Amino acid sequence: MPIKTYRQAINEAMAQEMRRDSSVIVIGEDVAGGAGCDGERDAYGGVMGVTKGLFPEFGESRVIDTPITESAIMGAAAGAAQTGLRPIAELMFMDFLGVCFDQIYNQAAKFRYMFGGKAQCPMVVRTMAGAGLRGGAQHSQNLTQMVTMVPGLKVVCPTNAYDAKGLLITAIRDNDCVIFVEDKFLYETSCDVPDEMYAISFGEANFLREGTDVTIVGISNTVNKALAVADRLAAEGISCDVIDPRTTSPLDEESIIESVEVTGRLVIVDEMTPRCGIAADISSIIAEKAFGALRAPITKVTAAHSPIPFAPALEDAWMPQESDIEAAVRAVLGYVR
Amino acid sequence: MPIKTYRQAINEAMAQEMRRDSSVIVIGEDVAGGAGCDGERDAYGGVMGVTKGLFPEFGESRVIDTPITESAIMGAAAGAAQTGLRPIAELMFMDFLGVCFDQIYNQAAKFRYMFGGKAQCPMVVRTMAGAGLRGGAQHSQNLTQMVTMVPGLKVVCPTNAYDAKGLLITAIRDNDCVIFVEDKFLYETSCDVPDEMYAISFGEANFLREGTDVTIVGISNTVNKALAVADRLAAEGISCDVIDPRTTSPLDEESIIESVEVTGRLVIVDEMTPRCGIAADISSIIAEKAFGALRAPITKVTAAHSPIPFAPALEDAWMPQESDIEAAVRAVLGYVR
Amino acid sequence: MSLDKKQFLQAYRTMRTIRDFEYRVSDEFGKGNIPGFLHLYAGQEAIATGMCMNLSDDDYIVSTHRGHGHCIAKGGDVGDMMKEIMAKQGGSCAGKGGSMHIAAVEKGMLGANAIVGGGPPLIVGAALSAKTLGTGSVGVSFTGDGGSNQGTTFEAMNLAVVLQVPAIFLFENNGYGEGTAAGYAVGSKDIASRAAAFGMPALKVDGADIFETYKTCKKAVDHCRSGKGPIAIEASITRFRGHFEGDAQQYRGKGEVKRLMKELDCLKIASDLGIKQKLATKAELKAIDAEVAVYIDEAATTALAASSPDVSELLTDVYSSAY
Amino acid sequence: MSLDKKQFLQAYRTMRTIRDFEYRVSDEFGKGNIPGFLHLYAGQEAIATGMCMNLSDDDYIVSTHRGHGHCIAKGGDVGDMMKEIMAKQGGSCAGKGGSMHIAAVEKGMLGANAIVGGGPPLIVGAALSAKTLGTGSVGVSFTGDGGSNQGTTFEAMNLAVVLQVPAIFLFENNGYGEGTAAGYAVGSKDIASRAAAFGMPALKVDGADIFETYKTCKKAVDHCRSGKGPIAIEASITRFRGHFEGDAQQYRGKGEVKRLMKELDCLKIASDLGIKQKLATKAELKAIDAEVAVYIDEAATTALAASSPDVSELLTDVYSSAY
Ligand SMILES: Cc1ncc(C[n+]2csc(CCOP(=O)(O)OP(=O)(O)O)c2C)c(N)n1
Ligand SMILES: Cc1ncc(C[n+]2csc(CCOP(=O)(O)OP(=O)(O)O)c2C)c(N)n1
Ligand SMILES: [Mg+2]
Ligand SMILES: [Mg+2]
Repeated sequence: MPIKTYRQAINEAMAQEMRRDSSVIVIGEDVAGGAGCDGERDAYGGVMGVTKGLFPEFGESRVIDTPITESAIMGAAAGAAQTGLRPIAELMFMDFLGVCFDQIYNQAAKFRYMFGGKAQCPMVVRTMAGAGLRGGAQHSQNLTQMVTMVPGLKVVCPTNAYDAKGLLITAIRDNDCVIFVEDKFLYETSCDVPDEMYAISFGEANFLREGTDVTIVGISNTVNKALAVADRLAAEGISCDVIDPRTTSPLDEESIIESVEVTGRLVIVDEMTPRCGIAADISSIIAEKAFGALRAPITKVTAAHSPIPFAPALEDAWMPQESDIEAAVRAVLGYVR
Repeated sequence: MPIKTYRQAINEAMAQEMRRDSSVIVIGEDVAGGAGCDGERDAYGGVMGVTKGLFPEFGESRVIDTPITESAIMGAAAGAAQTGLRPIAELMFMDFLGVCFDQIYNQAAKFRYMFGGKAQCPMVVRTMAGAGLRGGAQHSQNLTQMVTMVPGLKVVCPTNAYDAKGLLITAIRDNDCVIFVEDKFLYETSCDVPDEMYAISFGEANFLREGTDVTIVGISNTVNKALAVADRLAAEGISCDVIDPRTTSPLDEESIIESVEVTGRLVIVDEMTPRCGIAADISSIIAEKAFGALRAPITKVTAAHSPIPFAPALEDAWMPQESDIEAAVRAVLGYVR
Repeated sequence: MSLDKKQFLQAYRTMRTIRDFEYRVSDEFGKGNIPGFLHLYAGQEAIATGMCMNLSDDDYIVSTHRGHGHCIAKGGDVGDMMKEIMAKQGGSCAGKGGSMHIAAVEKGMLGANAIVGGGPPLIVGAALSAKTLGTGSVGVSFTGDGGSNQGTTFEAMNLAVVLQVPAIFLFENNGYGEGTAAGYAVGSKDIASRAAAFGMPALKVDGADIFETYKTCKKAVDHCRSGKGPIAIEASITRFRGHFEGDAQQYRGKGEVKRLMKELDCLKIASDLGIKQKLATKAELKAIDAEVAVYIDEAATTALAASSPDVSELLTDVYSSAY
Repeated sequence: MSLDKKQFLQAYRTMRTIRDFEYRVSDEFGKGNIPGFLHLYAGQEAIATGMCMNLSDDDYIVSTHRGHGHCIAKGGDVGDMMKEIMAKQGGSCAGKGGSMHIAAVEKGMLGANAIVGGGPPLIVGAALSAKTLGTGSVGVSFTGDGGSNQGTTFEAMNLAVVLQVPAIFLFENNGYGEGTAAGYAVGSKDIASRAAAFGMPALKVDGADIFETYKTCKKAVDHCRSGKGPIAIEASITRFRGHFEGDAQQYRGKGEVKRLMKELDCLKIASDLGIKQKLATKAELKAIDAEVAVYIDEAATTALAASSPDVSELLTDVYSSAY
């Protein structure tokens, strides 16, 4: 099978869906680049190059460069989705939710319900999240919790190239507003990705590693860190179940519960600030629905309760690291009531 | 002691602080009302009359009516707070966070940290939340979780007139950005409220009722419902500890832990959608820090995962009701592993 | 005149329907039959009517918190609307929306919007669909003078110009956003010229005159349909009622409402002009009035008798597929 | 000329400092000594300089992602800035901000802002403080052509007009927002006249000419200080570097950068005009160049040698008091 990067997989999913369905469009800032300029068009293909090549193939009526105007981008996508198009709207950095969130949580997410099932809003918001690139407080946030909490939205956070392609295809075909959160740390990572189109269902967790001692759930890139830790601990005879929910909304509660019923111990890792995050959310579900199986405190490994600092040493301390995950696993294993 | 409504208590806190400190200003839409009109000024005093009377006393330089422009209101407040004023900015309905959230979570909340401690942003965002008034999907939301998750913000949710006054005074004197969430269901409720100024510290929960069987934590008006349930259950010999955290950020974890260490059972009630809410957050803290004390699943009583429906029957079903709280309490009491 | 006899009678009927609908709804609200908040369109009827007469079901509109009139003018079912506002089964939005979210999606009325400034970005999208799919449709956003100051509205105008989509930004300047005068809140004191500075034509019209509003709206719709990009209209008008039902309107000048209700009554103006121009007789108009009265009464009576939505519907239609 | 000898030399020194700072920072970035993203102000020096020479420490500015120049012109400590950008102890923001959040709060530089359009609402607040407290200060927001299309910017302009606060909206039109031309993204093709339509005067200036920018900025500052409310300026200019360091700029025309770097080099223009007007000799300017070179080199060398912030600082200054 051909090896592709996360970036390529996402690009391919869009290109293939755009070929299949002429109502799919891409809209955002510099999704092509060069609009109105004397030089080349498609000069960016998205600030990270993820939409590169779509403009030459699909032209300016389907790959639409906009001004810097996130509310209008999201609103235009939502309005277009109500009226026959299937827009993929790019929110360059997830940090920018604050300048357009109304159009997402009060508009796109609510149309169907507010209008009694008579409207639908088949749009995808592709956005980029995650720390570690020294982007500072306003270019590094993962705000997956902020969209997961919104009824009406679906939220996808692919952790490898294979999933990215299959989940994005599902997202584009879905008739609801889907927030597709790309972890910017993963663009260069690669794995086997089929050339054909394939769809991965929402709400189905991926069991990355089977184990019996501790369940580790990771979100976005943290699941890869969790996997590395589990691999290392395996050498010591510690057996971890590593679960990637792949979508936080819908969330595959059952798979996590099933696992915890075996292991009795749960560590949840995300790269968000700790209050009201995904780790907290999953913890509360398990504390309610699988309490009887628990043999140790549910332990969250999250980022710190602070804005994201610029200095590498501080940012590294802010982010959950493999050593933090390892410590949490050892702690729950060592727990005695 | 004089009896005052929640509305009066909030109004009094503002008036007294404005008298004490001339740098305190109020800014928002129709906080006076009548700007540019031929009729009366102070015609509204806020859409719910909460700021009524401030304009006649303090004048237009300190009680500032604005256009409908929430981003500019929050930004202006944040900029003013950085430069010598102490603004109280009104966000009429909490639902409107989406049109101004950037100025709150990326700006006001982050200044101090991003600028290495050299800036401060002493502002209060007064806003109104809560369902039950048949306001529909865009005028009924309680989004306390959305601000609680943001490092740099403090979040206050007073549940009675006495607390409202004392907490607002603290908020106005605080040097950080404080989100003050008024529950619109409570404006007409009243209790004893001293005429003097008094400050209630943030991060100190209120023990509304002491009990030994179950701990109930409620946020905003749900704590009043919890209290009613606890009163009723007391007649049956069921003894509930009812805790009002009063501020969700900072959160008085210790008090909740202390209580759970006695009761071994926890029910958390909020009026938010269930995913990543305050109930989930508190549950996860207890599941991590007081696991050993738990004798039953931590049970959340929240609103449903849907936009807020308009029809009263549906909205009532959407909201957490006393009967839901009661059922949860009975369930945790009846739990056997 | 800009309207022929048939058109005039249709316009008159629509305006009368809106007016009667609003007053009935006001009554029912007073009797406690309507939950929640209520913002009435009474007085502004000629604007929605004048615009929507130029539109077909394939054209799109987005509306505001004050959306009943837009919905009726766009062909929304009055009976379903009445049910919706009374939170009943069979309501336009199955009882889940209410007054502030009234909609007739099947008629291209994409919804009232309780977020001021929520609509304009959406209409850019509807107009983008029209342009991309080549349907020849246009999109109209109704926005208030208050909403004209919201950042989302400005962004939408700029994006519409950049993308050259067939979008009409129709500003209904009724002088007030809640209790704040447009003359205060619109810094430029001129909504149309501010819109024009975004790079599109902007027209002004007396919103009380159905002949003028029809003509101006026609100009705008023709402009869009011929592929010339977006356009703006500022229609001046007054509110007959408070911002919401229950508003004491102390911010308005002494006698102002009474005076303006006389001077700017679009129904009165229409019937005077229509009769004078021999587009209708007094009797014909009276007959319409009578028919509309019955129609509205039936809608209200039926709605009052309808039952509330079943609680089992709480979690339906959050998503379009199993979740 | 608008500048006397002393002022001219000061302006030249500031511009040269910014230019050298930016190029040094670019070098250090290339060597891997600077983490994160870097947007350089090279080429635009006359604008920040021309404006800030009209301001005192009691006046306020807010900036963009491209903020080094504004910070230097407003008096920010160059050594501390270098440390900040290199993420070192003693940096202007204690290493917590970085290039995109460079600030000199004590000098009235309230911070760079990595959210496009983040600054304009803030400056309305700073200007409101000035007005309310009667300090006589003014507030200036530096915004790009790209940022001129953001809803927050429009809202800020309207609110400033409504409240009549001493705010200056200075738009630096360098022709691009990332890889999109201003001529495409600004629907009206004219930032100044669009700002004027919000109800304030708007001036245009050649941003490569320090004499002109100084004069125009002076006019704007005088306008504000005399209590006449807000005002806008559009200064046209070019970017010498890519949007960020590492940008290949394929969207720019062939030879465009080279040509514009020649035509619009504010330092070249300043030295030519200054010498011609006898405000300085070649030797004087060379001496400044030499001094600045040493100054920047010292700043960089010191910063390179400084240590990283201690991990114990991770949770300090999230709040102003115990949390
Ligand atoms: C974002 C937002 N801000 C504030 C409000 C509260 N609000 C509802 S209607 C209204 C006034 C709107 O004025 P205008 O746009 O002129 O419309 P009109 O009521 O006159 O029809 C306000 C402030 C809101 N619904 N949404
Ligand atoms: C809200 C927001 N949207 C998009 C971006 C990404 N971005 C950063 S700078 C920039 C271009 C800004 O252009 P302009 O305002 O002209 O400033 P210039 O870079 O030319 O100085 C963009 C799109 C951002 N930082 N914030
Ligand atoms: Mg109005
Ligand atoms: Mg630019």
